[in-house]
Amino acid sequence: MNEITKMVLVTTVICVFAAALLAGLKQGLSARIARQEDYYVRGPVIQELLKGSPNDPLADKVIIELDGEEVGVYPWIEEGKVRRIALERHGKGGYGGDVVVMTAVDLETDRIYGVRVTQHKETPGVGSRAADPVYLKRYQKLPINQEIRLTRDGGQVDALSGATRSSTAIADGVNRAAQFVLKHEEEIVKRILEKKM
Amino acid sequence: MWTAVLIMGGIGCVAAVALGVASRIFYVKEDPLVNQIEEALPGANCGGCGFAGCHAAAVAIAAGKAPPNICVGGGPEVGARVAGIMGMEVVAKEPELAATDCCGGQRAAEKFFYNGVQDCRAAQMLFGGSKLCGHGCLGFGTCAKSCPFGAITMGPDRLPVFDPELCRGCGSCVRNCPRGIISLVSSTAKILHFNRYTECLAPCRQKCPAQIDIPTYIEHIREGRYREAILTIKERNPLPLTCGRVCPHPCEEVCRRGVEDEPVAINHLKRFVADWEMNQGKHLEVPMAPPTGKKVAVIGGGPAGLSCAYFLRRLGHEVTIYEQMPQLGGMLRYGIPEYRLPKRILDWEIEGILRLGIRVRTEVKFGDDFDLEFLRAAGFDAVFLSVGAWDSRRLGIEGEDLEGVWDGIRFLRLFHLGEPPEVGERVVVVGGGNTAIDAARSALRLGAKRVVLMYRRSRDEMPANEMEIEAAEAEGVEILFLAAPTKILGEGGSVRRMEFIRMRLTDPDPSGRRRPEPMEGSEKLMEVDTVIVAIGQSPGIDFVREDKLTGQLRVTRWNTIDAQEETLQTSLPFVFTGGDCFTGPSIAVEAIGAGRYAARCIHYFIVEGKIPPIPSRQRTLIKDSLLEHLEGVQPVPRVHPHELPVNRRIRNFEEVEHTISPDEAQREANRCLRCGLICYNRDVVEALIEEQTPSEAAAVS
Amino acid sequence: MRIIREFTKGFTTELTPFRLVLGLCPTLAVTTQADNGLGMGLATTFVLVCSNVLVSLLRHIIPQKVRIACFIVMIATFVVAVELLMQAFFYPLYQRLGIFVPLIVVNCIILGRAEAFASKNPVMYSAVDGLGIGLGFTLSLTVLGGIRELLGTGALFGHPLLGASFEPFGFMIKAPGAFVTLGILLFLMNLLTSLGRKRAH
Amino acid sequence: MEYLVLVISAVLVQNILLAQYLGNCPFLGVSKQMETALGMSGAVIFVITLASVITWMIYWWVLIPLHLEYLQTIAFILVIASLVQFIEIFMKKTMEPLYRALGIFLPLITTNCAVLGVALLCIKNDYSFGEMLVFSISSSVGYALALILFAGLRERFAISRIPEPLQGTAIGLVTAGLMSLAFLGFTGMT
Repeated sequence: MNEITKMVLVTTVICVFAAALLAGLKQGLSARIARQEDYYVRGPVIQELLKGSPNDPLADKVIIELDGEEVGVYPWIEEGKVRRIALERHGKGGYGGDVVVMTAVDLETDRIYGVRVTQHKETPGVGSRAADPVYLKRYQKLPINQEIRLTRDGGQVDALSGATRSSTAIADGVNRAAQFVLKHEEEIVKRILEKKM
Repeated sequence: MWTAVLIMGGIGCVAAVALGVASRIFYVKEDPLVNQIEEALPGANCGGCGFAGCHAAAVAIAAGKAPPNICVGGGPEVGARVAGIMGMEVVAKEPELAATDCCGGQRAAEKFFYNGVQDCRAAQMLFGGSKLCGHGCLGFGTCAKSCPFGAITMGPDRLPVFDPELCRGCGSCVRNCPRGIISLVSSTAKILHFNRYTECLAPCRQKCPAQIDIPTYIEHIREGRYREAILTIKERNPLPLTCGRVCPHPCEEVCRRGVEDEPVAINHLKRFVADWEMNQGKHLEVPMAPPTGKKVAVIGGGPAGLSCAYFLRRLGHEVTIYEQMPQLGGMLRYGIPEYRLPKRILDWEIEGILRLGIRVRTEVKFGDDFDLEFLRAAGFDAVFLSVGAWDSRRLGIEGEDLEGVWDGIRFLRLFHLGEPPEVGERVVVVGGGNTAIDAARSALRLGAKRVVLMYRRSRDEMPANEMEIEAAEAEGVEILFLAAPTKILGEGGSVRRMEFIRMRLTDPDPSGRRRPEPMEGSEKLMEVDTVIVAIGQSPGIDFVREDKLTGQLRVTRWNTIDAQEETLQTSLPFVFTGGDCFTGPSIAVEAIGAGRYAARCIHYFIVEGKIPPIPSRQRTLIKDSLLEHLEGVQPVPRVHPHELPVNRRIRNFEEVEHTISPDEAQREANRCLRCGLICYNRDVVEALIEEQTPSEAAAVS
Repeated sequence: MRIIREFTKGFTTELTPFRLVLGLCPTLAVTTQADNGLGMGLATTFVLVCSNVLVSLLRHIIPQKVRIACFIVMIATFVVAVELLMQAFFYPLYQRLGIFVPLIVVNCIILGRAEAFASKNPVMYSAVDGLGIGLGFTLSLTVLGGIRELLGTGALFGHPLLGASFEPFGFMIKAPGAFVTLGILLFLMNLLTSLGRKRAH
Repeated sequence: MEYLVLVISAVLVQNILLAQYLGNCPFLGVSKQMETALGMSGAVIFVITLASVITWMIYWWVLIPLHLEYLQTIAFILVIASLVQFIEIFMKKTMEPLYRALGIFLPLITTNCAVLGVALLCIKNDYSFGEMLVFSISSSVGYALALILFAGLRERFAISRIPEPLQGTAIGLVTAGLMSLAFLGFTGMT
């Protein structure tokens, strides 16, 4: 029995130390990792969407905890005012699971400013075509005060033929962003400016 | 953080408990050697070695199926460590040495499916040109490169040469040989192997009753590797000195060189290496299997008994020989005259057999002094009955019991019991076998003025060796063919005259035999002082007692002991027989072959309980292997050993024939066509080698 | 003296993956570019050195039955640490190496060295052994990556070298190219060794 | 239909050995003989499937709820190693014939990157339980397919005349490259 006790003890202790070390490392590095992730994963998309912003939207990102979830918001601040914001939402109903959509909203006109897909697992060459920026142009200028849906669901955006499910997921992602902005616009702006100050 | 610690600690704890408990509950005992090796291996289970993980590799290394340096992950130091572990343990088991073992035939067909050619020639089709093919070797030298112990070198003819001293039996070459013709062969496996029809066998090898690997030992002699030659012979024949002198060498009859030229003097070559060993003054060590703890009794110390005892001993069994005469050797000692086989040579040879650890009881007669019940009680697992054929057949004519009438065997035997028989001036020997010739030549040496050999058929039918007949004639023995005695007349109880009748041969009967029949009225009288009757022998089976176990032994109508052809098992399962008492009188080499076959059967019987049959066991010559014509063979004179001049030899019993010299042996060995070792036309191959050798030399320099 | 020998053997007799044919998966998978190879090699070296040191330190404490499990946990710890560090400081490299970073855990070189060397040798030698083997591995990976990158894209470490007229063989940066390049390199090394041996004679 | 696509993709297009480069060390070692290749294939299918199931459960039911995703590597490998070792010990005692056929290969694949690789791919691709099951089985079948095909090829090497420096692993790798090229032909077929 002695041998087994020793085995269990040694293994457990090693595991515990390993876990402690890693947990510590993770805690220490998580902020930096998140920044790196923003910079390398969302960075290019944000730069494309919010092209021409005088501030650095990545640096001015705020994390807003509302409705029980954390949402990262990237602002376009001009002359002390938040002109446009970009935020990432998961669109449900894709062929390969969620489609992650980055939606930029123009707060002055309350219309969609631009849409990009940041992550998807749609079939290459079929569903993936819906992530093409040319197709995504169709969302531009849509007002956020009404539900954004595909035409086949009684909405305003045409689905990409052959990629209906992917299109649906994107529309869902954009809609979620729009609804979120519509609901929390004031809170969001307040937080952004607080951070900026 | 705490959840992380808890979760990981939990997983680790559960895993360790599960493994700990499992290793207790499901404990399987492992070979300590395997564990030791596994300990030394990296344990990364990378599979780079080709085995399923380090454990499997350790098992393979321990079993000798993988070299110690097989681990690719550990690097040299792991290899060295494993080799160290193996080095300590490897001694206990019987060494298995690498050897090329191509036997052509069907196995070649399994290896190659090219152009419909189903034999060794497929290799030629594949690689083109004539190929010197030692055992089907392609000559790449892969084996030499793969050997971790440097035991393999490529010989001058680009065939691998295995050094038994260095070979550790790791099997690396076996795995790497592109033709798959190297195998690890223990000496046990070699001893237990018998020729098969499916093998590529040179005719001499098929014909030899002891199945000696003749081409290989001639090859060894050619290369001057006498030690290997002796070991090759001794895998089949423990009595090369004796056979080298007395064997009628049936092998030479079928020698392929004999088709175009005189056959190779195989027996002289054997005698040459055997004498080489004796002149070294030391018996060569032969490989022995580890002891099995089984006991076998051998009854009769003649060639069959000696051979059986020798091979059983090499297979690891304890053997005791029981012999009724004062010394071992049987017919070899008591039936063959000194001038053909000097007894000091036989003594040396027998000593070599006994020193392997065989016990001997002499002057005990089976049936009188001991019996099967005794042997059983003494704990013998099996008995080999090889009592020989010592009873002479009788003529069945008037006057056979007169003084001066000898039976041939008794006549010859007396020489070695210290009281040479006396012969008169005129001696008649009746019979045409080797015993008759031996008796005639011996009589001459005892001082007879005139020796007549009387044989009822003609010279062509004479069973004695042609060379023996010639030697006898050269010494002055008169041979009277087509004559048979009808009456022996005596005066005062001693022989005076003999009446004989001329015979003639009938026309061949349906079986092709021509029988002798007397010519009525051709009787003649002959003055004679001594008559020696040597017309054949039969086993003396007076040991059979109704009320004993021996009574259960079945006996044939020729007075031989009955046994199953395939197993040599008599009607008593633990009693085996072989040699003259089973086959009837025959030549020594036959008995030697029978001894090994009996050893094989006894080995399986006492170790495994049943004797597996040999699939397609070769008994008769393989027809396709006998040729009527051979191209490109230039006659080369055969060696003729020096013989004692006739005037010197008939006065005494000095050995008549001498051993050939090393130069002569070399030359004679070169006459061998190496059948079975070469697949293609030899001349073309040799031209090819000569062509290639200089250019190769240039490339290396 | 022994320290030097333990170090240099990683470049000579025990050069992975050429002399010891181990760690093939990362070798084949990540060497599409020279800097991937370099990064992977260095990450492996880090894990190798750390795990060798730790295994060597704990070599008398760990019971036989759970040896593999314990070693693997230690190695995995360092791998996850590397993974986190890489995410924090070299994110693009992390993205390119992808799943092969966690797979360093099962690189047979590391477990092999842990078992074959570190569990039987003192700390200092184990560290040097890890460093030597690791750097040898890095070198091999970088060379292999360099060749594939140069032929597959015409660039080296991302800098175009062969000019616009060069038609890249796409084959080289695909899986078959990896196998064939490694096979040919191995062939060349064997050839050089045998030539060298012949000259020595 | 989705599952069929997944199967074809995992077996042929994204063959784990020839396109994803996972599990190469034993691939080259074990493929020298058909017999070992067959045994190895069986064991690989068994272990990959089992490991994927276990790690999937650990990830979704333990690590995700506790926000410990970053521990996946260490947790997975510990669980896989212990589990396989446990099965090996268990099999050796209770199922001797099966152990001889497959079990001896188990330790070989504990540390085979294909096992951990498939487990990680299942997580990375967010597969559902069913998808994970289909993916892991077909991936391992793909591994087995490549291994057996390759062993068949390598057995022929034994009687071929190969230039000396190319013998062994070198020619093995080049051949694997050619096989991989053949598998590349499946790309775009789904």
